[in-house]
Amino acid sequence: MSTRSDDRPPFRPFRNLNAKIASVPMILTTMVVFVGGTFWTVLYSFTKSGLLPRLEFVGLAQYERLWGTNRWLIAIENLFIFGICMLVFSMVIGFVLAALLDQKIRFENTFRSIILFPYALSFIVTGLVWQWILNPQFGVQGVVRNLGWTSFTFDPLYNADIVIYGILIAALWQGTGLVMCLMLAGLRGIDEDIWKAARVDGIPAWKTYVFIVIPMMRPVFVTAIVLIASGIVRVYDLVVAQTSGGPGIASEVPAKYVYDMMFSSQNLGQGFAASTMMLLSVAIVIIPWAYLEFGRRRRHG
Amino acid sequence: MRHAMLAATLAASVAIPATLANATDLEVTHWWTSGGEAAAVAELAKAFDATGHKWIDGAIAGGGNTARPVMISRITGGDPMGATQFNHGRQTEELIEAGLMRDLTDIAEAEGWKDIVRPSSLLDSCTVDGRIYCAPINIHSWEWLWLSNKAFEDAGVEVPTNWDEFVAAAPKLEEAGKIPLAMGGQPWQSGGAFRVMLSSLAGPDVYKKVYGDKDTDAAAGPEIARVFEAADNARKMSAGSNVQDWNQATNLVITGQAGGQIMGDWAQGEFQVAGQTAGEDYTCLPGLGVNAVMSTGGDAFYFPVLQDEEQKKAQGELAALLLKPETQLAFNLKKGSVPVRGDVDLEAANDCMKKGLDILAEGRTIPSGEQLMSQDSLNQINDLVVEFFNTPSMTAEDAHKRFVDIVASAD
Amino acid sequence: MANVASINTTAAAFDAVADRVEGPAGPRPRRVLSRRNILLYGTLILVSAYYLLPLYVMIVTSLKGMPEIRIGNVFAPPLEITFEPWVKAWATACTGLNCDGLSRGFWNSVRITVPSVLLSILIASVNGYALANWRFRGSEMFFTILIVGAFIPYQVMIYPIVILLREMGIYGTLTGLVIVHTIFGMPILTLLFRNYFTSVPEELFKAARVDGAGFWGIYFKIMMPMSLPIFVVAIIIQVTGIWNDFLFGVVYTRPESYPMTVQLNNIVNSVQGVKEYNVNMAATLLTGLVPLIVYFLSGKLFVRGIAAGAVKG
Amino acid sequence: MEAVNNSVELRRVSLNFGSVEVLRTLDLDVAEGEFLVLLGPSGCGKSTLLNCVAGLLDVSAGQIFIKGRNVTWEEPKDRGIGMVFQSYALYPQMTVEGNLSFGLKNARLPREEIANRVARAADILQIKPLLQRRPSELSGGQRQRVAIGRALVRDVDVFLFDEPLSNLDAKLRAELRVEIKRLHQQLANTMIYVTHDQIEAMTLADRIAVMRGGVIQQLDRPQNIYNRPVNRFVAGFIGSPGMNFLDGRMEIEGGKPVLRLADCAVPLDRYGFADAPADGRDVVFGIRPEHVSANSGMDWPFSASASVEVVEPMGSDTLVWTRVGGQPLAVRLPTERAPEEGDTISIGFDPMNASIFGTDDDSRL
Repeated sequence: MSTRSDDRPPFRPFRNLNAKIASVPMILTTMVVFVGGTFWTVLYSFTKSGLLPRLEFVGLAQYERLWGTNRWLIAIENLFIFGICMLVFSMVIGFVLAALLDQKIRFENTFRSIILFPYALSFIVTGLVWQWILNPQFGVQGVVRNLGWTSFTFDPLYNADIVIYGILIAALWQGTGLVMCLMLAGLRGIDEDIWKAARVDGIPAWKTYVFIVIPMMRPVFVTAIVLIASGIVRVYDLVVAQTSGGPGIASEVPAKYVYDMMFSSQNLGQGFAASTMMLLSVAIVIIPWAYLEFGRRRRHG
Repeated sequence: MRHAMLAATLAASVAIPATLANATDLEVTHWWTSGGEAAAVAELAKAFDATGHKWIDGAIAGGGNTARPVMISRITGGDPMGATQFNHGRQTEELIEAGLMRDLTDIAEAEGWKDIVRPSSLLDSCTVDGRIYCAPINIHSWEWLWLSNKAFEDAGVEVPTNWDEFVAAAPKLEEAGKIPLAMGGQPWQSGGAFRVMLSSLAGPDVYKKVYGDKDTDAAAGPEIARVFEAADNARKMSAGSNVQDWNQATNLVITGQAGGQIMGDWAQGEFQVAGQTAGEDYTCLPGLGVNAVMSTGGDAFYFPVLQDEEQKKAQGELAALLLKPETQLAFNLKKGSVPVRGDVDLEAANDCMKKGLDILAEGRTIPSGEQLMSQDSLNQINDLVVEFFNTPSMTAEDAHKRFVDIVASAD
Repeated sequence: MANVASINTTAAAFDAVADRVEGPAGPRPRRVLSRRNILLYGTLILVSAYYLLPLYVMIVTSLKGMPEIRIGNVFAPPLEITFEPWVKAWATACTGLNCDGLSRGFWNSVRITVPSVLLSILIASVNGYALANWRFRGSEMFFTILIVGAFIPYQVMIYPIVILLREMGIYGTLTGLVIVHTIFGMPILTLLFRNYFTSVPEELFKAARVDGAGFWGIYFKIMMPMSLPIFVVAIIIQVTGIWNDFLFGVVYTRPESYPMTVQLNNIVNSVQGVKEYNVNMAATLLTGLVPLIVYFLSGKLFVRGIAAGAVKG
Repeated sequence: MEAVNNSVELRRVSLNFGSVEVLRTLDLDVAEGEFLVLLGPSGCGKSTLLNCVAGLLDVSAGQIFIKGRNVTWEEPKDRGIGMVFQSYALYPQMTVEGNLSFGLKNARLPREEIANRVARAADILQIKPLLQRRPSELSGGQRQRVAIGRALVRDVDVFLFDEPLSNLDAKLRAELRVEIKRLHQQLANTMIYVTHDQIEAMTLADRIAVMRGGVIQQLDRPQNIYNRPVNRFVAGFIGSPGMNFLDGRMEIEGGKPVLRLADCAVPLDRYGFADAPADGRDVVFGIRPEHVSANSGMDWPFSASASVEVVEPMGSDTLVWTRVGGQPLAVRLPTERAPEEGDTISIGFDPMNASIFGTDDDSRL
């Protein structure tokens, strides 16, 4: 159609130059660190890197060893138990607390501040406090025994079978505030008229929550799940501070396995293989979410 | 680094008086943070500061497994310290191969380390391709059983003289409300205890075959099966001990809450800090009272390659200083370990230390685990044993089988 | 909102007393001590007690002497208040030979946090602004990678970054750690700023362009003065996040510049003889103090920061 | 170069967002001093077109000339335009004076010059007392005056208005409308004005461009657009209440065109056909409610009796819904002559006032 040469826009790479300059840190971060770093790690997970990275390929040997290592299997099992419990409990508790706070109560700000404040603390602090509270000699167990119930046993941090629940208690203490906050924002975002309509129709409150409000809060739930799930995979500081992976290796988690393999056992290849597995598990959670969130948004233009 | 060099050139250009220019800060990293250990390091720092330089202490808490990664990543990350502690052995192999560690051969020759270091295997562990890369500082032996005399008194039994008696006394201790065997929760502790049981109960030859030659037949043999039975006993005896750190476990023995602990000679430092006397307050049984052999592992200082000339000089001075008789004596007395040179006068040594010295003098030594096996494989064994100790449902046979697998793939 | 609600409830309570016998008139009578309210507030008070318990235990323990701790009840208030554990935790607790307590870690954390917060916010805000108002070919793609990258486990990138920093010659330096914090703070902050700047009416931006303001002119003269709340939110997120960091502090610094969290872990886990629980708890509290102060001072903005960063995905 | 008698010229301008065509090869000339209104429903591309002229959007192809200068790739500030936005777009943190002078400061004008221009604009718009206030302290009408002032101080040839009155209530809108008209008379600048409000368009415009789907449907004087819409879309869009559309069939009876609406026939011999009418063609017959009379007693080319179904009083006028040929027909009558529901009235109109569209392409016959 076009006949005149200046009909077409000229090629101008320097147009919008400032925006491009401003984006250099982002471009470097995404391409070099996120994409490049990930690619590098995955590549080296197929090598026999020991203390130093070396391009000596050994195929899937690191992965075979990984899945043949009990410590990794324990770490995965722990992550699984911890993950499921953390998701379920933080969602349920977070939602119930948000629903309670949403009853037009007095002192809402005070209650909310109290429930959310642990979120401001570091995992190290959280881990150490709960290590102390769960100390069998002086903590909860000791106190109950002193009250006369001498056979009372509650020492999750020193019992390999339940140590992961000891960590869960601390994690929930720290993390439910966030979920509560998200849920509260979600509840506030729901049209007041929905409640009026439900009241006019005579639907009991719990039914309104379960059948009307919760389905409407789907995006909030999705966000909360994604946030918690990505946090679960990363859990590291808390375990280090609370149990150092103990007793024995009973509270190992993948993030710690990776760190120990890379730096303590001087087996980088093994660490890279383990972190690649972590990446894979995150991808399983994130990709469907990203597809749903961003893919849909794009289609709407 | 660049800043250091810049500072150095600047310093040179403004011609600071020579005495000042000579005083160099040297950062030394190590993981000696318990009471006895810290006291021993203080001796080294004092000696080094006396030369006019300054010891910058870079203690990293949490034991070797926490500290080594920091050290290694700093060395490989291009931010090396002046000197650093490692267990000599295979932990540094790759660093040396990568040319990141300083060759100390000239200093070693000038100081005549070849003639004074005893046993000579210590220096061998520092040697790669005929060059010497580290300065051994002490000999640490793992093979000790520390017993609390008070605990046995309270239980009304004789202080045992060997492992079997100890096992036999366990029920009495439990009746008296004691934990028979104190054991910290970290993997290296139970892994080490297991190795001690192996070399003591199965004998040094089997130990060398398994850890040194990675001989799966030996690893699968009946001797090792017996070791796992002993480990099973140890597991039962340590069931009540819920501490993490080794010195907390030692503290249980010191206070008489626990009967005994299998731990290296560094535990002795803790007894000393607590003001206890060997023979009176506590008893030590080398080789669990069965096979009195001692491993000759220990700590050594490595010196990463630096660019700054002043710092290089300071490195050299520190290396030489570490093996001087006075330093050796002062350090090892506090640390509870054995000096690396035979000519040090150990008048001040206590009962237990003398026992160790005698064994060394008789040459009843074995290489340490770190000298024989890579850290990776050792960690795998540690993980297995600590799992075994913390999982009552795991049978000795299962653990044995998995042990053989690890040995088969070890390097 | 809350004030209005509470006034309403109080008013309703008075009205209930004045209610006539003839039949319902006016607002529905509501009693303060209804069964619903007892249940509601009872639950909330119990829950609050649970959340406050660890804080209480920390404070109580840190004020006791060791003998009192040994007779043992973590919940009992101190019989004799002593501030010695605090002094010791701050000034004399030892890691190895260094017995200068947490104070060093505190100042290290300050030195790490301040430049990291400033740099990361500066970069991310300009970045978010470019993404919101000055899109160019490929900018959305980079942004998507950035957001997806936020979910990559740090473990995957720890080692490549070690190599990168080494090649740049800043491994183990403060600069290196600041850059690492800037990198890992970028996704959430960029998202925050992009979403905020997108919500600024586009016409304002257009008007400024017609008025002849360029990229930086619009950013500094129009956008930045308008966005103070979101900058405060970003500062809160970053201060607490960077102050609480442990992993990067361990991996990318040298011991003498360890941040407070790492030093706390070292002090608590490097035991000399007996564990001094009171000192440990004092140290723990000291470490948690900065984010707690930020939290309680910022109040609603903290909540808003969480919601802004999270809800929009 | 082109002749310089046109103030703004668009040559074959098109704009695509991905695969979506927002503007399709569009040509437009705006004469010097002309007031051109771009009118259309939302999403028709009118604002987009304005943004292209302003340089806030890059065109995908084509050229834009302002005052004979090719500004296709110029920055907005260099095009000699001033722009007024729907949401006023005042910088919230600056005073009114700051808002007015921001662009001039960016252009690095001397201080006195800036003061002079701001004072003059404030004078014209009577916002002098407001100069030191912030936008949040102003009412909607005041804000829009300031926004206009911001364009005014730039001392430019072309003013662009992007739905400037849409955010105001009806009363203010009417006031400001007059003011804008007065301003145009006073300044005699070229103005391009985007709106979806046809009253604004009719009252303000020298010419109106009705747009739909990125294409200008009709560009003409307001009266022509009202009386002779070129297609059914324009006919339906202009006028309130909207035009009646009756489906029918055109036949030639006795050499004369007649519209068949079920049982009745409308003679079309007075209608000004563009082309010769074709026999048997399906058409849509459009007639505005105000062009239909009821019980007038006059002799209309077409008349019929119909029963009143619904009566909608609108104040001075009343809209009466009846049925012709089975199809609904609205009649606009003065309220005092409005019938009751259920009455039977006689309606009549002159096809000369009507518009007839083909059903195939909706264009005027």
